[in-house]
Amino acid sequence: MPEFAPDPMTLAILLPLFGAIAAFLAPRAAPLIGLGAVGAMAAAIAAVGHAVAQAGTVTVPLGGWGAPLGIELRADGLALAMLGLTALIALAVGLGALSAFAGEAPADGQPMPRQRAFFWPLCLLLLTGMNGVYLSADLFNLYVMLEVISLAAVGLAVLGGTVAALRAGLAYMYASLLGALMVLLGVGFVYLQTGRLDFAGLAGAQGSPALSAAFALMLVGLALKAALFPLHFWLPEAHANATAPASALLSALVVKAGLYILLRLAEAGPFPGEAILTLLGVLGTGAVLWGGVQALRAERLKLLVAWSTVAQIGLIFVALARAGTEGLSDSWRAAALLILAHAVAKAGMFLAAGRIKDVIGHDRISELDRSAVRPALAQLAFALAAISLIGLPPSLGFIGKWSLMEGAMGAGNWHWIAVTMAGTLLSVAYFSRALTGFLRFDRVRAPLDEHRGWALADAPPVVLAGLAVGLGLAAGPILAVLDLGRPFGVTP
Amino acid sequence: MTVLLAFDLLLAASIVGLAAATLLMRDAFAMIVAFIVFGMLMALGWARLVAPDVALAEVAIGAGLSGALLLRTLAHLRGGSLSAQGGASVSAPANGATQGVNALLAGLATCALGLAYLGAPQNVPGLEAHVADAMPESGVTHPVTAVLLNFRAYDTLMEVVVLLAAVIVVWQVERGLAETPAPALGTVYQGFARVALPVAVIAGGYLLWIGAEAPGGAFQAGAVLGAVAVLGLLSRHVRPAPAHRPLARGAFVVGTAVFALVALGVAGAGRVAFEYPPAQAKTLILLIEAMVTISIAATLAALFHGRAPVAVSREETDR
Amino acid sequence: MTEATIYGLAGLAVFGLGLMGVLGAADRLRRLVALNLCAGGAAMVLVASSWRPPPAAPDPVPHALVITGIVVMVSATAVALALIRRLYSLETDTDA
Amino acid sequence: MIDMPLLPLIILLTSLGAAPVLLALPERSARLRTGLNLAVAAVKVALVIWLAWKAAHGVVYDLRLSVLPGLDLHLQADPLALMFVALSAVLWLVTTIYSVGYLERGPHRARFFGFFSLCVAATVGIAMAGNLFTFLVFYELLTLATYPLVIHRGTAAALRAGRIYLIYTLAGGLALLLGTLALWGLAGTTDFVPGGVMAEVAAERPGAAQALFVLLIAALGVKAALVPVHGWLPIAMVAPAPVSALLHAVAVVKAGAFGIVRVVYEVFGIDLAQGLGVTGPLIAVAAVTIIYGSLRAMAQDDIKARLAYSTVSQVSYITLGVALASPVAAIGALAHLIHQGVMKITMFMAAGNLAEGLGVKKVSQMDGVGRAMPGTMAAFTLAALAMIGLPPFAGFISKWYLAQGGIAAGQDWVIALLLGSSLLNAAYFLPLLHRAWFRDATPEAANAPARRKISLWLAAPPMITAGFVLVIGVLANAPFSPLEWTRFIVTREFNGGL
Repeated sequence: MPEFAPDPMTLAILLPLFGAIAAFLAPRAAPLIGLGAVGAMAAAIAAVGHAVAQAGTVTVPLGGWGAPLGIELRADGLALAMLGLTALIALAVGLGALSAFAGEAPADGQPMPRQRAFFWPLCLLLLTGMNGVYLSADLFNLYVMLEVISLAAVGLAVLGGTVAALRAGLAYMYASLLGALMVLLGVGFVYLQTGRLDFAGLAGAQGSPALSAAFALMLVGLALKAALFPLHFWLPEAHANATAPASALLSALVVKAGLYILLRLAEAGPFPGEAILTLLGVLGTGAVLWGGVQALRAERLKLLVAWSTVAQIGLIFVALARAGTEGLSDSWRAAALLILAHAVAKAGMFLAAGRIKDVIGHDRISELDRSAVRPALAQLAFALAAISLIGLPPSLGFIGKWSLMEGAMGAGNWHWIAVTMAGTLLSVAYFSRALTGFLRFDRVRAPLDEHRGWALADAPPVVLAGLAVGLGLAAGPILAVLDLGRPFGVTP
Repeated sequence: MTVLLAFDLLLAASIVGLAAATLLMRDAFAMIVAFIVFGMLMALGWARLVAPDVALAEVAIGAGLSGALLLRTLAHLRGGSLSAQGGASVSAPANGATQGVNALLAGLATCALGLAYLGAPQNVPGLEAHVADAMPESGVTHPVTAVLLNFRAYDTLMEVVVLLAAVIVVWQVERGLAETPAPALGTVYQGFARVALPVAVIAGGYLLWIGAEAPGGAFQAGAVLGAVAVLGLLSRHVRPAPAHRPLARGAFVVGTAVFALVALGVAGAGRVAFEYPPAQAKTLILLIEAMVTISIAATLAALFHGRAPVAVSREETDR
Repeated sequence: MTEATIYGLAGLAVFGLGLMGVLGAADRLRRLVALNLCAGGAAMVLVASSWRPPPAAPDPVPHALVITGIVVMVSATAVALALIRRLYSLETDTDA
Repeated sequence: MIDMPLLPLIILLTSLGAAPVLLALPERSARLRTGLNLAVAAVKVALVIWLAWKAAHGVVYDLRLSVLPGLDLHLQADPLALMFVALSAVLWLVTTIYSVGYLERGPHRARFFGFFSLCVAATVGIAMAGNLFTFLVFYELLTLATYPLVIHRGTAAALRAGRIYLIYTLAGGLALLLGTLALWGLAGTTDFVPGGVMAEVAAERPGAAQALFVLLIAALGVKAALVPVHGWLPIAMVAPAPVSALLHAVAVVKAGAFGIVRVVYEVFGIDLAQGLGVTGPLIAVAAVTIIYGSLRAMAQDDIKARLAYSTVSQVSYITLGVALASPVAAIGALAHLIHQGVMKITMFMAAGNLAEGLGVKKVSQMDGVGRAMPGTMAAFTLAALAMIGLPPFAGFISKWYLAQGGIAAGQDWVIALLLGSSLLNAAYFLPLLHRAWFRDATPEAANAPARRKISLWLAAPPMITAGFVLVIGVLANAPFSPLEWTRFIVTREFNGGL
């Protein structure tokens, strides 16, 4: 796009990078720099949106070489939706982090508290990686971006510095690294077969053993990163033990990177056939059930929320694999809607859970109803987010589930509808454990103080959770955005 | 030909054997040494595959620096010494059945991948023709450097970002960590270091310069300079202090910052990001390489040193 | 049988061994070394894919990719090691 | 009069918009809350009157928002919708007044009124839903909004009741979701159209159509408390009195019954339903529910439990009338939807006054309460007599039309059913009235100090609604009476059918 100088896609990736550098150099000004960088990134993304709305698909041949020699950035409706989602979540989590990490400002010469000093550089590096993933049209570049995300995400996961967080963080690091290396070897196999690294090269390739091996490797690697059952083992502890803003970023955005790349692979290549799709659906079912059961058994609120991520990811895989008569060219919309819905709701829910933990002083589910202090707004946000995650109307989660079930029904696959229903019932059961704790009062000894601690920190979770519910009404425009540039080569 | 073939087979077998040995060594120190030797042999194999740049990078970074990092950590875990103390050296492996299942799974996967590899078409043309066509406009004459700093410069920028992310995370994780006795060098090595340091600096500069035309370049040069810094740390020629922190931060980011600024700066007037004007391509690439070399060297040294420099007196309050 | 085949298969074997190590290792350090083996194996496959029968020069693109991969891997290794060191300190502190 | 295309949306938004404001108001701003509540409720009644005036002149508002391709959120103010909207708007106003008095100085008032408002918004949405999809959206919203009201007291018992309520209603909601999906898949639309949209499907796949009918009725039957899925209703009466009043009269059970009306008339069409042979079983279920509810009511000593089982029985009149497939029975059914609401709300508010003022919660404690609280008991008595079906009160009118409809449909046994039910009604209501008016208070009750002074906020609402019971019965043939309005609706519904 020579008329832009420099083009907005590159800016969407590099602006957070500059922000990260600045925040690292000047820790004291980090929150200000961070929010500024996120704002600038959002502006760049808006410009990308403008270009995509005009042209459908836009590409930038970085270095002027063009594929296959150079790396191309590419944006279409799907990428745009993810970029917008990332900007939204980053803004909300950033605002939430302001108060979550606010403490006494250190005196001159004293080092900043660890969390305040390091949250922003890592968060901004994470955003660089996320945007890079959405916009990349090159397999090896995706691997590098995944590593940027991995390192930043691990840094965020261990920000709390507790033993539990560090243990979980190390397990996360190993899982993430192994997943990335599998992707790398998969990329090697692709190069062996096609001699190219860009998506376009995949599209033209004939099926072959080497390509099957490549897909198998990338599939397993990405499933590990996206925490698809039974490769989810690293997720619950890592997400539950991180500090709330970090958990929000990890669950809303980071796991989506793997899912997004899978979607892109499915779009570009001769994707493995029906049997693999069924396998994905079955594993997704396993995730829905196992995640649900574990969430029922979780003793802490944040762990419950983390297990629900496992279940919800499973549902997204079920949608991807099974929601449509036309296969992937149909089902990707349901998957995309569920990805967006889960991201917004889960970010709001983690921020709310963090706030509840801050106000009450713990997050043991069995003792939530003993507290005389009730963070009313955070609880409301939690409940709203739960509505969307359960999939009750008119939330975005409901729309996602609806399109999943509609597609499955069209294809006559009633068993996938049964899976969705079972997942819904399980999610009602586990979320109502928390909600009941919020609403029960007869175990409180001290006088109630429901409204103490209204603060700016309540705003981000409430807004996110409200959006998770309200965006269902905007499903039409969201789908219109997703279809820009006709991902998966189909006209709606 | 047959002699070379036999050599290749032997070398490949040794590489695999060392990899297995790495996993089987009971003592952690022996494991790390086996890993380093494995890296050296792998580099030799890559030299046989006519990939000298990669071999250099592997020796310097993959085997060399990774090995140093592993050894330093082992020393930390063993309270300053590298030799095993009592039974704490290696934890017991998982039980036999689990190991068996793992071996079976990994073995099956490997066999499947091997079959797929053998089934892959031989001699599919890669991108070498494209590279050859574009070389005249790249600003450099060495193809690998052209790919790294021009054709796929975006990847390389992100690779430097990964390094930056690593050092940020390491600083964050190790903040307030108590000082452990870093393995100090004996007097003989002290003397060696005194001689080696200047030589290595010169070698690093040379590698950077030569990278434009021959194997070498920013990463190898950065690794060598990083190794210099590591030696400096070990021989106590360099003692990190809080006052160094801003300088260190600057050194970490300068490569990324300059690289990204140049990438954006060249955009406009019909050019996209990373599209250097042909006339200035060589200058810009050299500038980027120099800055990236500084960052790599500083970052690798910092990764070895671990935590951010902290004054001894403040350690307790910081914890 | 060409050089590419020999080293490519060796790379796969190393990757497989690394995979086994990652799955089976009980020790943090060993698991990390096993991951490094995986990386080495994957890199070897890529380098092997770049080889061309002499006198043709090898394809430079995989070389660049592998150099990038090596730097990425050392970064990841350093982070994992920092976590290991920190955990060790915290755990011994609690034990004491 | 100026035209206002967004009127249905505005009516919906009055209570939907008030909810978050009420939730966010600090606990202590009682006056502001009361003022806002009453103002919104009054505005709503005014808007509904305006809407009714337009509707009577044949204007049907129609609003759509596309959610997924081909699938709209659809609000439509047809006469049937309007009937239900009017009922909820009027009774909401009355119940709001009552709640203000009831919850004076109670805890969590912000929460209560917020969800109360949301609950009414959901009811209005259900009423005006122009397709099953929209209906489903508000049906689930209703579940969510009523749950916090049911467990308002926050005790273990309340939470247990809430859990049971949630299990029933969410299971019903899931079934409705499945039914909506199936309808969408089979018929390609979920629109409510007089005469139904299932004709083609039924011709091709009668089995599927029958299964869908069963699924949808079962889903709606949960909220309409049809036997055997009525179990939640008696348990949910742990809720505060105004909540019970609203649940039984307007919101939840009526939403279920109203949904059955929509499904039978406007998804399947009554002819088609008859042709599929599914109305017969529905009549049977309704008949069983009517008798079973009455029998169980007789055995209850707790006043609210007795009223709850009475609701189980009475709401099934609506289902019965709908399934009878005669226009006259339909008039009876729809009129009963309103009549039962007004009667039952009166009785629940009166029961709440007894509990608050005298601590009387059981039938066996009711001796002599007529003298202690004459106004409240007069209202209760009037409603009970109407419920039994004495002329000229409201209950008589609906029973009369139902019986006529039964004859017209060739189902003469319906008369026997209605007579039997009326006898049972008398059997469980008359002893209450007898104790209240003709027995002396037990000594300990007579000496017990009044628990709480019954303010005008509490005393007036049941008397007002008792007045409605009288008026809509006596003036049944006046223009704009519920009966007249239902005649208007039924001519519309049966235009294509009969």
